[in-house]
This record gives sequence, C-alpha cells and structure tokens, in this order.
Amino acid sequence: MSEVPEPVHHGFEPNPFGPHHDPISSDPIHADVASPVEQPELVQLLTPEGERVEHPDYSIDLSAEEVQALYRDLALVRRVDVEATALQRQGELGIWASLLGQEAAQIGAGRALLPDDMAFPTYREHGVAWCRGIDPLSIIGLFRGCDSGSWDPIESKFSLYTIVIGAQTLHAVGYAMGMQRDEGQGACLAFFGDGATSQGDVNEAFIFAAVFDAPVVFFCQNNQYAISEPIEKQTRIPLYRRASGFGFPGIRVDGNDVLAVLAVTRRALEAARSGQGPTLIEAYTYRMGAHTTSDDPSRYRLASEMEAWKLKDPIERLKAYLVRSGQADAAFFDAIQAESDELAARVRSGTMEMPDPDPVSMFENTYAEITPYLEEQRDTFLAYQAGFSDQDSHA
Amino acid sequence: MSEVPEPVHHGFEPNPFGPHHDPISSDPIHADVASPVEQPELVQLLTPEGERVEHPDYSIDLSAEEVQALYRDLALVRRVDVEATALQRQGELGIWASLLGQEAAQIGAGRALLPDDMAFPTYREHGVAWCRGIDPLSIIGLFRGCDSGSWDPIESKFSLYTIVIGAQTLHAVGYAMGMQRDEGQGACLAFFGDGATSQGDVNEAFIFAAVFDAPVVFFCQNNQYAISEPIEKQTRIPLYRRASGFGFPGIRVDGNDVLAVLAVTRRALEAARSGQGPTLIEAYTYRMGAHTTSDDPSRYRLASEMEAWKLKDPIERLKAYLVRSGQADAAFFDAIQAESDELAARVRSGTMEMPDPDPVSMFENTYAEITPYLEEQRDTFLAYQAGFSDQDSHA
Amino acid sequence: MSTSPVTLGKALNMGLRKAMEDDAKVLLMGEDIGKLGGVFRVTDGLQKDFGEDRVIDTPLAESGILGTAVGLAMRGFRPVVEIQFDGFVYPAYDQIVCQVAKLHARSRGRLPMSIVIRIPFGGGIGAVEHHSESPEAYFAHTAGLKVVACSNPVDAYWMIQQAIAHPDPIVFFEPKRRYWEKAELDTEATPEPLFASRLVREGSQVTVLAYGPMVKTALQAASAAEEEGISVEVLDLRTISPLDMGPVLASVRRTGRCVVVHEAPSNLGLGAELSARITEACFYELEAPVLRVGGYDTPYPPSKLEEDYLPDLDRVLEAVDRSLAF
Amino acid sequence: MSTSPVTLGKALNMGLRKAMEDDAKVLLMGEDIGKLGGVFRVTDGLQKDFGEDRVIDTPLAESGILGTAVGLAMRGFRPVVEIQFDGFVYPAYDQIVCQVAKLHARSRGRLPMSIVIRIPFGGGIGAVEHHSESPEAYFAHTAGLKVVACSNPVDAYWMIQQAIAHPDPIVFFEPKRRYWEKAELDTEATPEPLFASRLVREGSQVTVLAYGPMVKTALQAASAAEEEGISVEVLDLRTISPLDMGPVLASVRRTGRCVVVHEAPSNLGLGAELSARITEACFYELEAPVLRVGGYDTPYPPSKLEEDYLPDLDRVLEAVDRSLAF
Ligand SMILES: Cc1ncc(C[n+]2csc(CCOP(=O)(O)OP(=O)(O)O)c2C)c(N)n1
Ligand SMILES: Cc1ncc(C[n+]2csc(CCOP(=O)(O)OP(=O)(O)O)c2C)c(N)n1
Ligand SMILES: [Mg+2]
Ligand SMILES: [Mg+2]
Repeated sequence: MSEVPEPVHHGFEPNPFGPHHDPISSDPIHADVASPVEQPELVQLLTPEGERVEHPDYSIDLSAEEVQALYRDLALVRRVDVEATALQRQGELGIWASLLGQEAAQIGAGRALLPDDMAFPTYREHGVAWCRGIDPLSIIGLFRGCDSGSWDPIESKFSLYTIVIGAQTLHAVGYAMGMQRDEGQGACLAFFGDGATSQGDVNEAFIFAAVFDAPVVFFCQNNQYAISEPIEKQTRIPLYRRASGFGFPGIRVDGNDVLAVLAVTRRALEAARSGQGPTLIEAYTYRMGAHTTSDDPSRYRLASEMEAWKLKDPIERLKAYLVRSGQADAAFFDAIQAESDELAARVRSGTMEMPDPDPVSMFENTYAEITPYLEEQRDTFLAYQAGFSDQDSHA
Repeated sequence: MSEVPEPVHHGFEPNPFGPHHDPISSDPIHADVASPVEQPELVQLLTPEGERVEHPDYSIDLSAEEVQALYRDLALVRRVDVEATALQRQGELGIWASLLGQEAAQIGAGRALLPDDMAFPTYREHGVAWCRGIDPLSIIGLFRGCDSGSWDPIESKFSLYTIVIGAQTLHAVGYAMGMQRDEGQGACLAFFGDGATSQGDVNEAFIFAAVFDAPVVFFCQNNQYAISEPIEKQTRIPLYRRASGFGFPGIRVDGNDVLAVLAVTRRALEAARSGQGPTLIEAYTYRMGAHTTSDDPSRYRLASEMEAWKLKDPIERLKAYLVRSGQADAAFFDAIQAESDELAARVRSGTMEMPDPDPVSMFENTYAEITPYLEEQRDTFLAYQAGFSDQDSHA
Repeated sequence: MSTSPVTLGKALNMGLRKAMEDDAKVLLMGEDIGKLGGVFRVTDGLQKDFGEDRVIDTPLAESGILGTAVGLAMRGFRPVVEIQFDGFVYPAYDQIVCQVAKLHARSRGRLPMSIVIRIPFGGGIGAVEHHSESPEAYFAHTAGLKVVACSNPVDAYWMIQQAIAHPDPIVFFEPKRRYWEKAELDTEATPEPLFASRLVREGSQVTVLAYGPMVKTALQAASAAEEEGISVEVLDLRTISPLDMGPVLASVRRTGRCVVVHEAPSNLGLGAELSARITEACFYELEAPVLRVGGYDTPYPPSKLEEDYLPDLDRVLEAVDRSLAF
Repeated sequence: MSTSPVTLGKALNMGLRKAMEDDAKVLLMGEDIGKLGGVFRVTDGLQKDFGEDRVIDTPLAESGILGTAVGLAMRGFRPVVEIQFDGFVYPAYDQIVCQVAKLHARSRGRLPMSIVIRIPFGGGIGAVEHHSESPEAYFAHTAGLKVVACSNPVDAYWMIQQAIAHPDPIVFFEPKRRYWEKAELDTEATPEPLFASRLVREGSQVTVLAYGPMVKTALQAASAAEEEGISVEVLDLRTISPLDMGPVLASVRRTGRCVVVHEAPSNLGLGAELSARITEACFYELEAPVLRVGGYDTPYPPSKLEEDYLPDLDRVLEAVDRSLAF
C-alpha cells in the first residue's frame, strides 16, 4: 500500500529494565495495595495544549518529518474511520467499530513496531493495521461481511482481528514463545481493551508470559468503557498496576499523546526483544464515539464527559505542537487534508465495488484437507445453487 | 460428630485494613515489581523450634486449653490421613489426596471460621472439613468411589470438594455476593493451591471479589508443587503479591505455624465480614507426601528437600511449644495418641463397612425434576438389573 | 383486557420483570444489562426499577459470571444470566458443564442450582463472526442441563418465567433475529407447560420439526408447500432437552415422513438425535428416512454468505420433496 | 526385526518420540509432562531427550495451553498438547472451538493450525469425578476440528504420528483404561491411513460400531455372541470426525442391522449421528433401526457405580438381541 510510510526508526533509549526493586513496606498487609481513588501520573511528552514536555524516564527525539509523518497517520486513519462510519450509516457495512479518539494510542504503538515484530489486534486496531501496511479496504471487508479479514497475517505481521475478548493475548504469548524457539528477532504486541482485563485468558497470558519470559508487550487501550460498563466494573485500581501482581512492569501512558505512546512502547518492545520478558502498557484514552455503530452511548454516559475529553483530542494536540513549534505550515495541513479526502474517496468507491465472496469459499477453507463429508456438502450445495440458476435462466 | 470440638472463639484484633497506601516509587516502570528471587518475610508466631515469637502486626492470645485443642486437631487429622493412605494401599480407596504437612495451614484456617462463614475446599482440605464437623468417613466415601461427598454443604457450611482446579473460588465469590444481598453475617473462605493461581477462574474470582467488595478470603496453600511442577512454573514472584495487581491486600503466612495462620485468617475474615472486601492469604507450606497415592514424587524432587521441610513440621512445632511452655504434659499427648488410634480404628472399620451406593441413585439426582427420558432410562436399567438377578435366582 | 402486541424482546423483558416481582431471589447478571439494558434491550429498565444489587453489570468474564452464579444459586438465589451473544458462552463452558450441570447430582440433591442461562442464538442479522452461532447441541448433550428455545413473543413471555421458577438449570435460547417480531400477548392466559412441544400447523404428508428461529421458516415452507398441493405438519419443539417425543412420534406416525430443521451444523446437531429416536420408535411406520436440513459443517460464514449457509424455505421444501420421493 | 510387545501408553510414547525426531517443529505442551512424564507416563523421557524448550511443562491453565499453542502454530510449530484428563479440557473449550477450529477458515487458509490435542478419555479406572468422561461429541459437532480415537497399541503408534503430520487440528482421544494393554508392534510396517475405519471382526448378522475403549468390549461381545450362534461384525471407527462411512455402510448393507457402542451419554452422542446417516443411506436395507448402547444421560457416577453406568459385553449383547428381534 503506497499510502503507508515506512516505520520511523530511532536509536533506543538505554534499557530501563534493570534489576527490580521491591517496594514492600514494613506493614505487610498494605505492602503493595494502591488506593482505589488515586489516579497515578501518566507518561506524557505532549500536553493537551500541544506543549512539548520532558519526562524523567522517557524521552523521544524526532525530526520534523517524523512528527509530520505521525500527524499524517493520525489524520488519515481518522478520515478512514469517519468514512467507514458513514458507509455503515448508508447500509454498506453491517457494523463498524470506530477508533475515534484512540488514534494516538494506536499510531504510537503501531509505529513502535519493527519489521520482525508481530501485532495481535482486537477488532478496533485500524490504526495499527495502517502502520502494518494493511489496506483499509481489507478491514472494511470484514465489517461489510465479506470475510474475517482478508490480509495475510503472516506476511503483514498483523494477526487477524479477534472478536472473542482476550483470546488473542494468548496467541501473542504463544507466538512470542515461538520467537524464543526459532531465529526470531522480534517481539509481539498484544492489544486489548480495559474490559478485556477481566477475562481469564488475559490473566493467563500474563502468567505464561511472565513464567516463560516471553518477548511480548501487552498494550491495553483503556478507553474507559467496555461497551456501556465503566472501568470501575472491571477493576478497583488503575489497570497498569495489574502487572505488578504477576511480577512484571506496568506503566500508564497518556494514550492521546502519540509521542509518549511511541516512546513507551518502543522501550517495552526493546526490553522484550532483549530477553526481559513482558511489560503491560496502559494507554489511558477515551472512546469518543459509540462502542460500535450499533451502540447508543447516550444511555450510559454524559455529554459533559465527552466535552472534557475533546480538549485532549490526540490529533488537535499534535497539530498544535506542529504549529506551535513551527514544524508544519498551512500547506502541510492542506496537503494532508487533500490526501485524506482522496483516501476516503478510494475507500468509499472500493467499498461499493467490493465483490461479494464466492459462496463456495465457505467450504474451501474449513480444513487444509477437506473431508469427504464436507466435499459432499459442497457438491450438494453447488448442485442446489446450479438448480436455481437453471430455474432463473429458464424463467 | 462427637469427636469434633466446637470452634474456639476469641475477640478479634483491631481491624488492620485502614486506608491503603500507594508505594509507587518515582521510577514508574519499576513502581511495584518485586524481585523474582527475593523471598519476603512471612508472618510467624511460632518458630520451627516451637518458640513463641511476636509479630508487629499480628498477635494472638490463646489459653492452654485452646492451644491444646489446636494440637488435638492437628494430630487427629494427621492420623486420619495416615489411615486413609493405608486404606488406599490396601485397595479400600481408589485414591487418596494426603494433607501431610499442611495440617497447620488447614486447622489454622478452619478454626478461624465462625458459624456463619462458608468454606469452599479443593480436594485436599480434610483438615478444614474436620473443623466444620464433617465426619472423616464422608470424605473417605468420595475417595472410595461411593459418592461425590456425602455431607450437606449448606448445613455444614462446607461446600463440596472441587476437583476442577480453581472453579470453587468463583463459587465462593458468588456465595459471598449472596451474603451481601441477604441477611448474611458471614464471609467465605476459598481454598486453592499454588498451581490453581494460574487458572483463569481464580483470577476472575479476584476481579469479581475486588469489584464487588465481596466478603471473601482467598486462602492459597502454597505447598510448592502442582503435582510435579514447582512453583516457578506458575509465577515469577511470591504468590501473595498477586493480590496487589487486583487492588486488595495479600499476605504470606508461615503455613506450618498454626497460630500464625489462625491469627492471619481471623483478621482477614473479620475484614471481609465488615465490608472491606477480599484478602489473599498465601500459606507457605510443603506437601510432605505424594500429590495423591497415584503419584511418585521421587521423579521430580529430591529427598533432601523433604528433609529440610521435616524440620518445620507443623505438629512437632506445636508440640515443642506446648512442652516448652509447660502447657501440656505427657499425659495430654498420651491421651491424644489414644484418641487418634481410636479414631483411626473407627475410620478403618467404617470404611470397610461402608455400603456401596445404590445404582439407581445415579439417575435420581441428575435433576431436581427428573425428565421423562431419564425416567425411561432408569426404568430400563432397573428392568435390566432385575433380569440379571432373576437369572441369578434361577441359576 | 390484557392483550397487546409486543415484540419477542419486549415479551422477554416483561417476563423477566414479572419473575423479579414474584420472587425476590431472582437476580439478573451479565455484561451491559444495567444502564444499557443489554445489547438487545431485553433487560431495559430493570436495573432502574430493581437496583444494582438485583440487576448486576458484571466484569467482562463469562466464566466469572457463571461461576459466581453458581455460588449465588448455592446461597438460594435464582440467577438469570445473560450471555451477550451465542459465540461468547464458551469461556463459561467449564463452569456450565462441570459445575452448573453436575452440582445437583454431586450434592445428592442438596445444592439448589436454579440458574437460567439466556443466550440469544442463531444468525440472520448480518453480524460479524461469533455473533450467529447455534450451540444448543453442546448443551443438550450435557446431562444435568435442560435446554429450551422460544420462537415467538407469547412463548418468550411465559417460558422465561417458567424457566426461572424451575428448580433445574436451564439454557434458554432466544432467536435473536426474531427479537423484533410482534404478536398479541395476553398476560392473563394460562400458559402451556415449559417442557412441551406444540403442533403449530396441521398437515398430513410430512412432519417438519423446528425450534427457535426456524419455526417461522418451517411455517413459511409449509405455506409454500400448500400452494404446491403438499400438506406439511409443523411442530415447534420448544424443549430441546428433554425432547418431548410424544407429539413428535404421534405426528410422524400420522405422516410417515419427517424433516428436521435447525441452523446448527448438521453433524451431531439435534436432527441426528431426533432421527435416531424417531427411527427407533417408528421403524415400521416411516415411509422415508428422517431428513435433516441444517447449517453446513463449516464455521458460520461471513454475513454476505449467511443466506447461503442458513436453512431457508427452499431448502426445507427441497427436503420435503426428497422425503416424499422415497 | 522390529516387532515387540508394547503397551498402548508406550506405543504413544514411541510415536511421539518418532514425530519429534522427524520434525523439529513438533513441541509437546501440558501439565506435568516433563520430569514426571505425564500422569500416565506417555511423555516419559521425552523432556530429558528433547529439552525443556520442546517438552514444555506449562502453568496449570488449559485455556492458556491451547491459546499459546495457537500462537505457536501460527509461527509454524506443531504443538501437541496433553490434556491431563478428559474432564479438564473444558477451560480450553473457547480456544478450541472459536480459535483452533476456526483460524484456518478465518484466515482463508493462511494460518497453519497443526495442533494435536491429546485427551485420555473414558472410564473404567476407578477414578474420582471428572476423570472418566467421554467428551468426543462436543468436538465432533465442531466444524474445523477433526477427531480420532485409537483403540490399540499399533494404531496408537501410527495414528499419533499421522495426526501430528496432518495439517488440520485434531482432537486425539486415548482410551485411558487400555493404556496398559499390550500388542506386538512392528515399527516398520506400513500404516493404514489416519481417517479410515477398520473391520476388526467379520460377521454376518449384526454390525457393531465402536471406537476407543469400546472396541475391545465390542469384540468380547462378538465372541460371546458367537457362542450363542450369533454372527457379529465389528468395526473400529478410528475416525470420529470425519466419519468414514464407506466401510460402515458396506457392512450394514451386508448385515441389515447395526448397534453403536460408546461410553458417552447417549443423547446426541456419536450413535445419534451414525444412526441418522446409516438410516438415510440404507433405508431400504435395514432390518431393524440402528440401536445405541451408550452411557446413561447422567453425570458420570462415582466409581463404585461405573460398572453399572458403562456399556459392557452384556449390554451390547442385549442390543444385538433386540436388533435381531426386529
Ligand atoms: C468473550 C466475549 N464476551 C463478550 C463479548 C461482547 N463484547 C464485544 S466488545 C465488548 C466490550 C469490550 O470492551 P473493551 O475490552 O474495553 O474494548 P473496547 O471495545 O472498549 O475497545 C464486549 C462485551 C465478546 N466479544 N467476547
Ligand atoms: C482444570 C484442571 N486441570 C488439571 C487438573 C489435574 N490436577 C489435579 S491436581 C493438580 C495440581 C494442583 O496443584 P495445586 O493447585 O498446587 O494444588 P495441590 O494439589 O498442590 O494442593 C492438577 C494439575 C484438574 N484437577 N483440573
Ligand atoms: Mg474499552
Ligand atoms: Mg500445590
């Protein structure tokens, strides 16, 4: 896909994963229990107003072109998302799961990936797919009901979308165990939501990863809701702290700050690649749209909440930074706007022109070696279909 | 059951569960990750040599009679266990899961229960069963293959043995949620092993308990092995710390010190009853026997390890304390010995005399309201059986 | 006059409300069933009226939901669990098959296990994968469970109440693509028993057995057949385990022919069991083997192909013709 | 000369060893399969010889085992997973049914899913609950999986290797009560294909179909029947999904009568599917309905009752007699 730039490479910060320190206090029962109310600080390199700030542990040094490339990513994936939502409204898609508001979390994470890394998405990682070079139309095909994801997960190093909550986190750990066992240089990046942290599978993934020191980074987009349920229905304490119970580092990053997400994810991936095992990243963000186009968020959240988060919009923030720091001018933004519109038009026409799948395909890939029984069903089906088209042509 | 004494009641220590303190350090990524090697201190009130020591957070004040009663519990449950192992060797039981070495963990926990509390065992909590007034023969019936536990779980406040690892922890949380919803004054005590901590169910139990502030105490007997797998196959860090990732207190107690286990469990149960939600107790102990009578531990552990743990034997330790502190004399120990032998004899004869279950019972309790289909199967079965006995009587 | 036209979804909602009013031990549990009222709005308004303690938005963990429901049932509550979609019941499979199904037997009848597991099932709504499955055979093969499926608003209203009042655990299948279909509901009528099948259309030549969403399809096929001069009898099974064989066998004895229709894959679907039982009971009366119209033995396909995958009027008619040709 | 008498358990061990030698991508995963060699010693010595990276003692979490096996398979490995006992496969049910079974289809054939799930199954060893189950129908009803069962040491040796070399995910059932039974094994013979049933005893009056532990029972029944002058033909199905209907139908066409035997509960067990298919294919040849001898539709009982629960020689004979009486 020509629209997608190469990942931006940088030297990595010195490895932050030294020997662990144990913060046990003298009162054993309270040793490591967080307050349920207190919100921890999150790693931030860009304020909501677009001001570049430093963080004692995380830094990043990007050229203007690199920051522009990130802006372009953010803008284009949002534009595709808006178009897909519109296409759903017009009946072209069965459903759409919008990433609105989560662009920085996804682009920051996606751009931290190196070619050997493997990503394991949920159903919402359109931004990560973009970074992996997946044509947005492949994503749309799934929501249109043409397939379950038409990209090649091995080639693209981007696994299939996974709808069963949490299942893919174990796949990521298993794949990472495979990397440990062959010549793999990469690490796995496993995506999941705040709600997913309640699933047994996700917790088992933490255990397997920790026990086997698997090169995997767990990337949780805490968008504050699992459909209608607020984060309080899943946890008493901030989610990044879950990792501490399993013996590996957890960190919260401002999920609407693409620079911070990029810096934090890079470092965690590098730690994984260099044999230090898993890290949990909690990207603190907000689902600005509905859960999916079938959802009605007005039933469970207040408009005022949305207003507050609008001020933290990940794209406005980067735009403000680019402008404020003089790294981009109006021409740049105009060009991106034009490119977005072009892309949206391509997505729209591509969707309309997308051929329906061949019915017989449902039989073809059930097995690598089809069974005689299924072959019989397929042949009966084909004969039955042929009967109809005979009828049609005779009519 | 006349052999089983009433639970020993005491006033409770002041509630230790104040507002939580957050130990986050300035280095976010290391905030709460323990060192994988370091072993934390455990709560101990009695040294392996039987010396009474004080602990800054936990104290206990028992009369001589009360300590004697604990000793009696320990001795009797061990004696029953030894007898059951022998019965299995002689072909009277299909299998037996020995509690050898874990008596203090189980009696300490079992004696911390108040009448309104409800216990949820695995398949090894013979000591807890004893504290709940369950006849050892009921336990033996299960291992003999007569039933799946013949005690009344509601009456005895001791749920059925659960063989599917971890499943009962969720039952405990659900039952505790029930207590929150009716006039319940009690708390639940959920037992499980070190291996069980890897199961999704156990982690989901932590989540539900934390989110709903359910009155439940998770009691993990870390006996160092899940069949053959050492604890390192399940976790990188000490198990009690798992709780911190879920936002509730975890504590490690010397599982071979009945006084410490009693003190720690009482306090956690009291916290649960008073609305402070769950606690995880890790009773650090050792499975001195085989996993079950079918197991051969020589395949996976060294005899020297066993020798080291023998020095920490929970019963010898209490005996030494009783003797050292002059709270019991030879006559006391002789009496217990005699009572043990009597009990063992009763268990043995009771086992030999145990009637086989009525075959038709397998149909009777499948449903509260049997289905016509199953009724038919039952009737066919009865007719078929009758056919055989006809044959027999005609022969 | 208590009759009014309601959708199947609304009828379930009314049934749940009535059950909660009648018995304070009835609790609802599930994901998004509170403020949202469930993704299909079946629990709409119930949390508002009965509170968060009785309409419980749970963490996102199906095993956790069923496992805690078991504990609540032990404590004497009657949890009614909503599984959001058919394809998401599997994380709870262990708790359902090993605990819910067995605890009554394991405890020799001492532990009450009055749990209803509501599952919207089947396809036809254009959903993405895992949202259109028909897993009923997995549960019907499990001793200790009972399994029912409603096909219309009237049954939905009564059956959900009867299921909740019943002492055994019941997997309650709701035909999701029929949630929006309406019927007149008389809330003061006397309901039929829960574990009874019902003759929904009389006919003389072929018996068609269906349940849940396929009842309507079977009825449509029967109407179409009539136009071709073929008389088809249709039974709504309603209860999947136990099967109510009385009316089924009576019908097949009359017609001598039988076609079973379901969306689930054919291999080891309910059609297999019905075929085996009918053939054993009516061996000399059958004019043709029992024929099955089911989903194909493939994963449920992407929604653009679901019309090809799902049994429809034509496939039912085709089987009816094949049966008559024997 | 490569023939020697080995137990079924040992034959599996030898087959696993051979598969690991032949293909470096083969990994074993499970609980206690390393130093202990598995609770049935089927993996005895393999960790010692192939190392901890290829014989992986996993955390105690079946969903975790299957989920990571999926990831390893995606990466091109061939994980062979041991489930310690039949009753403990359910926590992994979601990963098996939604991921293992579907990923080949979902990825349009791009993701390899060469996973073998070994499950010791069935009763008869006097175990406590959850250790004697026969869950094969749950998997056979699941499109995307293949399901086989071995019944003797020779098949065990070859079938496990064939299953591992096969590109599709296979649930491999091992008859645990036959682990200690011996047979001569010629490791240089040419094996039969994996997905083929086998005629194990010729007879003319009734066909008995069995698999796994029940093959021996069926053969014993056939011998006993012979003494009563009844000629029983026995087929070892070997493959449960797909069923190899060719030999089955050929046999039933010869005998006109069929009895299916399995330990699993009858309702929706394999007997149902076999009955439906045989009746459809041999409607005019059958002299009697296909009869089923299965476990009762109750939870597996305490071991003192398992002899009452399990199909045995007498129950098979009784069904043979009933079939002949039609
Ligand atoms: C096992 C399972 N249960 C339920 C669902 C239905 N479901 C789809 S998305 C969702 C909420 C997920 O929330 P979260 O993990 O926070 O991800 P988000 O959608 O917010 O990105 C639910 C309950 C599912 N897909 N899988
Ligand atoms: C779900 C499940 N998987 C596997 C088993 C087999 N099994 C029985 S006991 C056991 C080890 C349990 O270890 P742990 O939790 O430490 O308890 P312990 O036996 O040491 O008391 C295993 C693997 C089981 N009973 N349930
Ligand atoms: Mg979310
Ligand atoms: Mg253990």
